[in-house]
Amino acid sequence: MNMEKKIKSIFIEGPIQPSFIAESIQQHNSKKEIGAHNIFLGQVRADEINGNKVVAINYSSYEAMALQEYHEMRESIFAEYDLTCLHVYQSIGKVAAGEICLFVFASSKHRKTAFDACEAMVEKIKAGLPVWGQELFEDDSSQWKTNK
Amino acid sequence: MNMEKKIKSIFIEGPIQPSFIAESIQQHNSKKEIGAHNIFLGQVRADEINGNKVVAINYSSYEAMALQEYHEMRESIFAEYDLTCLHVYQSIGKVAAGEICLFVFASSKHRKTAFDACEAMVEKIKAGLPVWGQELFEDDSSQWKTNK
Amino acid sequence: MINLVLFGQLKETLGEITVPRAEDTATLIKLLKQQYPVLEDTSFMLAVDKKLVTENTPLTENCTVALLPPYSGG
Amino acid sequence: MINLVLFGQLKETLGEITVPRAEDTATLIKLLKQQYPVLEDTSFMLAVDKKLVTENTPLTENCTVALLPPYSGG
Repeated sequence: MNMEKKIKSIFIEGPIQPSFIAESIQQHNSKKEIGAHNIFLGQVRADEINGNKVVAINYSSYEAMALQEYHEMRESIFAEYDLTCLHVYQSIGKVAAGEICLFVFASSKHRKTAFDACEAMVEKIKAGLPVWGQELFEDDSSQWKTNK
Repeated sequence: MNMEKKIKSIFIEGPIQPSFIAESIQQHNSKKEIGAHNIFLGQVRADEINGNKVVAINYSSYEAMALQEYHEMRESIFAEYDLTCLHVYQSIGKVAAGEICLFVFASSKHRKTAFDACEAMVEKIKAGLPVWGQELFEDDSSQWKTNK
Repeated sequence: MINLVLFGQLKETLGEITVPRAEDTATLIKLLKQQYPVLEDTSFMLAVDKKLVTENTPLTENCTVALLPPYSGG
Repeated sequence: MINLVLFGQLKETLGEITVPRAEDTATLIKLLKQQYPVLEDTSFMLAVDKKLVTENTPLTENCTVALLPPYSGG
């Protein structure tokens, strides 16, 4: 038996489509021990900085390292929370304002676990995933985003 | 000007389809001040009670009262949290194990607000919405569900 | 006349019921429990005209009283 | 030889860079800061072979050092 678990990529080129989210939900239909899903979606905001509006964010990552870090985050969440499933998708490349750039999906028997695990995973991702977002403005200038 | 706000129904006949959730997400594409969505989905569990498996839940409600209560819950959540949007859908009628019966969707500028408001709304719904679920078993018996 | 509506397990258990005349909710519940002793063993809340009431409440002509078993939505 | 990879604003600012020889991360960073003074004003973390390092770490032949500006994913 092959004990080594393949680390699935979490990166999606461009925006995360609502139809992809729907398929992801649909796939949990056969897991009948699940009672609660919690989904977090990050959406690119058209922030205005000194009168200049963000039109898109261009994401890049150190992907090989990110997948290792993601795997560790995932293990620690499963160790702490009684989850059935946990899925994460992060956009790479250009995502326009109003589009989805992050999709975190936690499923459990009970709602409290799903909420807590999803929020904990989002915090881990924001703090520990080597991903960089460059905000592109309507006047073609840009600046590097900082997470709070 | 008509100041009376029409209370939109929150009830959906049968299971909530993933495609409906996708459309709901898609509609927020134009609200570019949103940075974070949090979605809660309740899924019917195939619980086993004395060797008898739940195959579906049949939901009923005191709809006219439920809409009033929902309206008050919504107002109190908007008073407490800086939300852009809040949507709730509850199934009425039969929902099979593995299908979605509750959909709560909170959107805000920042993630913490979206998470907190969504969870608070789910708790209010579980405690205060006049809805009853009758668990239907594989042997055609049934029992009335109780919320924890 | 008082309109009485039942939900969930109470609707299933009692079905159609005869509504006694009563001036307030306390009297109504007392009479209903005499008529339908199963109500003694059942936990329920009351709504008058779609508003939850927890204290004794006067009943007016044509008002609607709802007997609500514990909620179990979502 | 050490492989050096840059990300985010550091990649944009520095582009292709000449990698000095160094036995450990402290020496490498010291030499890089002499070569590229902009690094003095920039906050970044270090990874050696895809692992974050916070203390001085020996560098081996063909290892990969990454200069990582503060993350801003999601």
